[in-house]
Amino acid sequence: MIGIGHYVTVSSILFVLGVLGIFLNRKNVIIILMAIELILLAVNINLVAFSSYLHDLTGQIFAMFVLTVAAGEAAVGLAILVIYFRDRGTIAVDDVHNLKG
Amino acid sequence: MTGFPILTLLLAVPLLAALGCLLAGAQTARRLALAATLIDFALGVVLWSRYDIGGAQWQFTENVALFAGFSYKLGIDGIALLLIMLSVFLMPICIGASWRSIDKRVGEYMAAFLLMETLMIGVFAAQDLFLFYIMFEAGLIPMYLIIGVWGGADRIYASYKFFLYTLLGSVLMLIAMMWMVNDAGTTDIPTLMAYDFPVGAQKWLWLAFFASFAVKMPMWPVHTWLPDAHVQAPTAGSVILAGVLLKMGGYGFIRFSLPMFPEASAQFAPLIFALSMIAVIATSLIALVQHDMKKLIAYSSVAHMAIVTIGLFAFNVQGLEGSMIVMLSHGLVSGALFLAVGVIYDRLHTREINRYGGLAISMPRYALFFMLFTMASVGLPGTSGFVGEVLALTGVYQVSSWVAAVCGMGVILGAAYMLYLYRRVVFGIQANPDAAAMTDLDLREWLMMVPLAGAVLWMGIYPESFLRPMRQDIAALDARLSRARPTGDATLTPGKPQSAVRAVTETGHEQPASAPMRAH
Amino acid sequence: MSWTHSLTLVAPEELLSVTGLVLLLASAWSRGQRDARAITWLSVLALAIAAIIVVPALCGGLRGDAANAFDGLYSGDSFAAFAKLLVYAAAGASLLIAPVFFEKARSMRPEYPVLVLFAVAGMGMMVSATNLLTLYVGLELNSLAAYVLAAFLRNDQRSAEAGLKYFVLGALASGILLFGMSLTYGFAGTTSFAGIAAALTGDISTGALFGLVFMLAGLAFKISAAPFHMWTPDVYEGAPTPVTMFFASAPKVAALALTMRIAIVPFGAQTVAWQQIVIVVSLMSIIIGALGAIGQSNLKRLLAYSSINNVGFLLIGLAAATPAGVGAMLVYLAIYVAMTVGGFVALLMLKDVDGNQVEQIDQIAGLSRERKVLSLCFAMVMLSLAGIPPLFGFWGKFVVFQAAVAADLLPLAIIGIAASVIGAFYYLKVVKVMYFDEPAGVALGKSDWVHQALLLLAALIISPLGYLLTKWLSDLSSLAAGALFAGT
Amino acid sequence: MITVLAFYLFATLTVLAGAVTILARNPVHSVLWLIVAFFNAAGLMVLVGAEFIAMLLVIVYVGAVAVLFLFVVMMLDIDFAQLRAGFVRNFPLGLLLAVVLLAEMGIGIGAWSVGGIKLGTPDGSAPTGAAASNIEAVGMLLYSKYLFLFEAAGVLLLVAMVGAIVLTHRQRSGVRGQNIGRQIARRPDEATVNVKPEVGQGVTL
Amino acid sequence: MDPILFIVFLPLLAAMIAGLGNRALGSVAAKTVTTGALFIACALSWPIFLGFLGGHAEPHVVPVLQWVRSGALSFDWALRVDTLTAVMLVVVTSVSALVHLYSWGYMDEDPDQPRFFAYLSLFTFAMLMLVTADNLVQMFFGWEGVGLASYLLIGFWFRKPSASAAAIKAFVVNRVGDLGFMLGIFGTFLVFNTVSIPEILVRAPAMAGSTIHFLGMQWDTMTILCVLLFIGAMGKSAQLGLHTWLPDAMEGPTPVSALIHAATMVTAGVFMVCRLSPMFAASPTAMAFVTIVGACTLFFAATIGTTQWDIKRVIAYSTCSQLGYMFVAAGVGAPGAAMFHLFTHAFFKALLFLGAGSVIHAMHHEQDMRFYGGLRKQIPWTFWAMMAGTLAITGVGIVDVFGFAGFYSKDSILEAAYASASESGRFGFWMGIFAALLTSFYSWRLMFLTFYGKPRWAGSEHVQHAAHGDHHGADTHAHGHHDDGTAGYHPHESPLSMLVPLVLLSTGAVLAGFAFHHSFISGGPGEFWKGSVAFSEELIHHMHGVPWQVKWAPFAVMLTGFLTAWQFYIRKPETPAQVAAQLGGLYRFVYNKWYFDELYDRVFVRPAFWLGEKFWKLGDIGLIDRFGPNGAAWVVAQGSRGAQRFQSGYLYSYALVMLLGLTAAISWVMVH
Repeated sequence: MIGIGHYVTVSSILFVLGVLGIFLNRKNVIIILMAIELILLAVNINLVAFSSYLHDLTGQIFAMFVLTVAAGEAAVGLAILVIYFRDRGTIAVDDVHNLKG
Repeated sequence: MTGFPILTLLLAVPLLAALGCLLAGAQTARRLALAATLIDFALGVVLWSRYDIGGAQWQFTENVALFAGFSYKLGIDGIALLLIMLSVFLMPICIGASWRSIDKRVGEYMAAFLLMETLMIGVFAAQDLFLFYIMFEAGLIPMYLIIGVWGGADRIYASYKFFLYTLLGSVLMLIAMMWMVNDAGTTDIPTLMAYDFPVGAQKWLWLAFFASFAVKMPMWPVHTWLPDAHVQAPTAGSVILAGVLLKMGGYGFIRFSLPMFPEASAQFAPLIFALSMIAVIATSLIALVQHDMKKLIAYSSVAHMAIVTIGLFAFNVQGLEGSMIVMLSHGLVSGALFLAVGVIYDRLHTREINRYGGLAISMPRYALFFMLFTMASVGLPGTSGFVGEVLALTGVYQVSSWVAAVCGMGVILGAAYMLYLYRRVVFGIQANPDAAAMTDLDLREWLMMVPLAGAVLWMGIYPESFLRPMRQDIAALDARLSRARPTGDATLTPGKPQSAVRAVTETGHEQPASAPMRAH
Repeated sequence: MSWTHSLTLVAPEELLSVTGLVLLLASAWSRGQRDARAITWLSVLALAIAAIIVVPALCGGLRGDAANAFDGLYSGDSFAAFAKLLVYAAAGASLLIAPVFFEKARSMRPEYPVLVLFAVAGMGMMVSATNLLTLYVGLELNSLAAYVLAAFLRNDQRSAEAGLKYFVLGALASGILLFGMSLTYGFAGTTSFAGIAAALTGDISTGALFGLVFMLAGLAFKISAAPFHMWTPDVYEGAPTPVTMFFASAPKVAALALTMRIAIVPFGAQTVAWQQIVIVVSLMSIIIGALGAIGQSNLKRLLAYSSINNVGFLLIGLAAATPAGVGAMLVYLAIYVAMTVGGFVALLMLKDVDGNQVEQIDQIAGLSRERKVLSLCFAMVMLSLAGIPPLFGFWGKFVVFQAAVAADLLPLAIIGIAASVIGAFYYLKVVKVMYFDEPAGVALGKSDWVHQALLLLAALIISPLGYLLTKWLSDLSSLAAGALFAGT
Repeated sequence: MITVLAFYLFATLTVLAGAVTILARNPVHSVLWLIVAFFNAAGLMVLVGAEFIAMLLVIVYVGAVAVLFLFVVMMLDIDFAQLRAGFVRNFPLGLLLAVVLLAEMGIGIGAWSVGGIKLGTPDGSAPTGAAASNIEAVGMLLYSKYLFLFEAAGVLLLVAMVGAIVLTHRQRSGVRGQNIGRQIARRPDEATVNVKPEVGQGVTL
Repeated sequence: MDPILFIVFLPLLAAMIAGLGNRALGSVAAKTVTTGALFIACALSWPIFLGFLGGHAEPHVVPVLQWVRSGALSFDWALRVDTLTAVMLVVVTSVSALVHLYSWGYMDEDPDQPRFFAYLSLFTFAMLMLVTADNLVQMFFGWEGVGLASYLLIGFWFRKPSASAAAIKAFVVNRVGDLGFMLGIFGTFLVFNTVSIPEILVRAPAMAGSTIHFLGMQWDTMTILCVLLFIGAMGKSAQLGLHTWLPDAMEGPTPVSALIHAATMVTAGVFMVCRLSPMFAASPTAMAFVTIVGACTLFFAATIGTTQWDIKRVIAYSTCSQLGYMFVAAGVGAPGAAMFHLFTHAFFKALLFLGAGSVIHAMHHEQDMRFYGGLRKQIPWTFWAMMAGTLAITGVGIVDVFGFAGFYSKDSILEAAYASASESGRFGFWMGIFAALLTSFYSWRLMFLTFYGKPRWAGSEHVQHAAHGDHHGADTHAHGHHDDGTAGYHPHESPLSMLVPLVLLSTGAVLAGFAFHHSFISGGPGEFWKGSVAFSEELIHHMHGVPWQVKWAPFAVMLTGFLTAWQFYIRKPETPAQVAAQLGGLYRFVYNKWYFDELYDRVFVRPAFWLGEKFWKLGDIGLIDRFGPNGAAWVVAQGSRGAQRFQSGYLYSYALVMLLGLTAAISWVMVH
């Protein structure tokens, strides 16, 4: 039988994949944004699974808010990306290091 | 609160004058600063004359509760009284010393000095642990600025070293204070002085306080900020640094470490002794080879302060009183010596000893004062230096003859380096024409030197004036320390006098005339 | 649950949101900088009113059920009120000094005050949150606005990079936080703080602990505590200076207040689990903040490290996990806000004759001879940040360390206070440059009266006169801290 | 049994798609794989009975977010050849950390523990009753207890919108807008001028 | 008011007037004030002395001012008058008054006369404080006060580097002794719980046999106390080991040498041992120590005296040697004899110095005896004064008939040493006899070289300089016609102000022994001393009973010495060089003052500077600063650089650090 553990495992793997996506990537900032979406997805899976196994709807409500926020974040993130690209003409992760020290 | 808040007035006068100086022009600032310090001195005299010797232990107390456990609580005992007197006495002289030599940013300079005065008096008058700490620590800022803004060529390094060294020492003390307050439930210093902390905890508390006071004193090996700070500071800065700031360390020991942690103090006395002995020998030898006048005097300060520490940890009345007198004396003498250096520095703008020589020819009055202060520094009887030194050493001899003997070596070395300095500066021929062209003391300088000289002699000839106010407090401290008093290494083992006497007089049929010379 | 009651309690957020909406509408018709200025002033007015609204809650020591709104989603207790007051003050200051800056950069737009208002509303939710959901929504409301603000100078490469970095790392941090919340939800079965507190007593499962750790990690990012501080210097440097000032003050207060609430209310029974982590984080922040600041030549960056350093000291109070510790943190926060505002206002006042901002340390060499009052205030801010008495910054450190000592955290206190000496080094450096060095003659530009007034106000607070506030501050902070501990 | 199979199918695909998302060299591919991952995740949610969230996930993510991503990827018109491939510095350390984290999460949270996970007990304020459908239950809750947050989420979306506009909206100079009022108000006598050029002089326009 | 107050404080007052007035006051006024004060003091002192001599004066103490009260330790300013003090009073005030007078002439050309006279009076005051001390600390005050005055006067001609160097040396070497003195005071206080001399003396015998810890060792209480105090005396009285400052002190003006480094200050050590004689009596070991040190010194100094060329140095070593005699006396338990020798020595040694000063004055500050010769006719008054002094110091006299001053005192010391019948006393006796031979030799050598033979001053730079100066004056015709060794320079006799003291002191040198030996030693000393010194009646008794060989031995060796000197410097002037060449290394050893200066230079002075340099450069800068503040600063700077490098600016680094933190925290939670 599929238990909550299975879901948590899937979500953990997705979470770690998302995290990996952020710092293994040197190609493109957009990929990083996608990695963030993966993390949020992991959270959502978690929340929904818990909600179901707890027989408590709060988790699902929570997941809705997460979805909402994810959409907003994507919008803002992409907007920032766009102006960054306008200024610099690149979105390679390697190039984002003018501020340091 | 009892009576007129004279201590608050003592604090307020320079503080307000400092604000005034910030806004005033150069000459006005000078006058204002001088007036304020003189008023403070007058107030100090009033304080002294109104101090009831043999009366309550804490007098002129003021207490305004501020908030939970923290209060604006002032009050002095004899020990604090004397140190306050030292501060208010030296301040007008410092202002005088800066009258001409400081010509940039005068208002700020005077403000820094006046602020310094407030804080110094505050340190000695504070009866609340944290009030003390705030005053103690706040003194760093004006001194930092005084060294850094008006100092010599290498002032930045020196000011940093001064600031961070002392800060590191005192922050540890802060933690210890918090622990104490937590444990004893009060910030009241008199209460804490009678509070018995657990012996196990005393050790750590003592070490934390030691970290602060040892740096401030300064004790070997945390003394290296002092020569740098002194050399770079302007004359008046050196005077106040040597004259009063170093005394805060000794005051700390006498006010906190000893009465609050008697057992730990006894336990760590060997450490103090060891460091002091090294300090006396090492820094005296270092002073011997200096080419810079101020550095030499700075190193001599370290050696003198070592005498203070050994006296304090001798755990007896002579040691304690001696240390106090050494502190007062050193405040006057080293201040005067820095002033003496400043006088010729103002003329020639170098502290290099070799650039001078033969000053006795063109500056006889200067030579006379310099000689007096040199001798006081050396500890010549009749000057203040002697009384303190002899008491402190007497005190410590009862605990350890080794310490007394080794620190006594400082007496020899002290004579060597001071006289060597004096010889190179004042004696000899006038090798340098510009040094030869220097004029003797003018009225302003003379007015600065004379009170110092008078005080040095007064303290040397009739120290009772200074011993009396603190006698009762020292006795109380001594009583408090008695339970932890270590046994001295110079204990007497009674023998059989009769046989020995016979040995002496075996050639005679009569007792030698050891007899009675009681002439009274 | 009465809606009226709840709506009364959330009045500040309502006010700010509605004002934000109205001003947003107004901005659609606004033309030019004068209108933007007017909108800014109106926003400040809204903040002031909001502040007045929360005062009764603070002074009344509102707590428990009386403060509860929306069935445990939100608490308008005195703790929240205290934090909100600080947030409003900091935000108001950031708004007041913004027009001059952005006008010079030719990018003054009315959206700036609006976004700040929304961010402040989000912070209000954060500090009042008694439910993970409220917490999340408030946090993200704040964060989204903050991302935009960081990149507000969209034609400035540095600003854009700051926005990008802040966004990416912030999103990662909120992902971590969220994951922690999901775990907590799962293992506690509820998202309400009180419920979590009730569920997580005694020995709890490792999963719940993981939830706790993930949440703390996410929050550590928001308060820029080491090792989650890495974004701070870059973002502070890149973001427009008024925004940096805003970041360094308001969200920090909110996030810290939130952290306190999380640590004390839902995880109050698990103090042992997080105390050690907080101690380590605190010490790392102090040391890394101090070390990082030393080598800086940019004042904004220096202040960024300083804020990391200060967070370390603040966390010492949290590590104590006592009402005294929390009260101490609140006191520290209040002083910190004054110091930060003072520091950044002074920084903004450093302009060359053409009105360009001066940010490099060597450019303010010898400033004390050219601009006496400004450099005096700046020096006071610096020494106060270093915690040198008698400046008021000392008091903040003092109460925090006192709380730590009272909680028997002696090693933490000793290491922390010793590390503060390292910190003193770079604060002194600024003073040294201004006072000891030969004048560079760069920062000669004049400032308007708003800056001067703000700076003087801040200087007044951090001057020894600030000690007059101590009684008042400690009373209020203990009221506020009491509200936090009311349930436990 | 079918649920088990379905779970493993969806789970495997979700994870695989997620992995490819972050590994794909072409961002467009990444976006598409992300969509795959979302679909499968939605499937997982359906399996536990959260149909509404699952649908929402598809609609919001696939319908809006992913499209937005695609749009931006296309808009930025990045020369993919220039994007450097390969891995960052400290890659082994990062990978190790990730593996350790995953392992710890697995062990710590107890995913593989024998007796399953001991979850908390809900307070019963939001039960998933059989009385109402999932969407109905969610709606009831959202518009009552969480109304405040719902409104706040609205503000949040507004902020996102305002933010995006503030950042990206440019008033292009040099673009000639249409001013209808002026167009309409224009009369021939204002628009035309009669000139009589002299021979050989031409007209100055 | 008690006259003692005037005696002591008039010189102080005079010193202050002259010193503070300095050039403004003018030299004549300064001289008058100081000299006047001293003569008044002297005039007041003699009645006191005579009172004790007559046996009708009683010891008493005049309190002046409270000084220090600290717990059990208390001491005041008080003036004690008893026989011992009275003896010192006359010695000090008389010699001082005469030296003041003498200086009118001697220092006539010096521009700094007020300062000089102020110093002289200051010295007198300090010395009087010393001898009237009622407690050890006041004695120490006087002790250091005379040290200060000595320092100032040695360095009076401060333009001369050698003078200021000698001044420092005198002060510092004395300080070494003073350390011993101070430790002695501390120990005394520890043992007796008081520093009042009478009380100590009363309680000293009871302490005999007890032991005390000092520097980690167990000592006999009285021995260690006495030895420590005696170390102080060794410093002040220039005893072997701590004597090196005395010859150098001759850099000071000659009146100073006469007053301080012959008659008064250097005898302070002897005075102290006599004052504390009951204490010393309680420790035979300490007594033996005193005797042996004294004996060694008297021998050692006498050997050096035979080889020196500088007239003042010869007398200085002679002083050193005579002080040795006094210590031998004190050490064998005859402080009366010691004090008597002190008394007579003050007269004849001051005389010798002042005479030498007169010679030097005549020879334009030439001090090398090789450039003297045949002066007897040029300066007859000086010659006769010196002759009186020489007769006194060599102890010329016929037993039981008459002798010059030194005859009585020195002989009584030798008798006492012999009579004490202890090992150390015997040692002292033989050393004393041998040194008496040397004394006679070098004293006559001085006389012969200076006053006999042919003039040799043509080679002297000082004289040439003076003569050259003269040629510009009236005496131009005499230029270049002098090949008699005079280079045309004719020494002149000193002025009256210098001769009067010479005459008066000569009287003392001739008569002092004869006049007072009865009171001091031979007859009824108990009545005279009235318990102010401790001595053994037994010993006095034994002294009378020594064999005739012992009584005549000094006379014999004196004669031998005289004849040898005559042989060497009158009859066959080439002998000394031959002898010196024959002795070779031994001669050089003695001539170079046993290499003490070189030894100390190597062992103390240079190592001190070397150590100072090392402590400074290696210790303070190299270790403490380097590893302390600068090291910490370096560590912080490195840390700061590291922190900055860490802050690389790359997103993935930041994310990695966050992950690192997260994983660490998770791991920590797992472990716990």
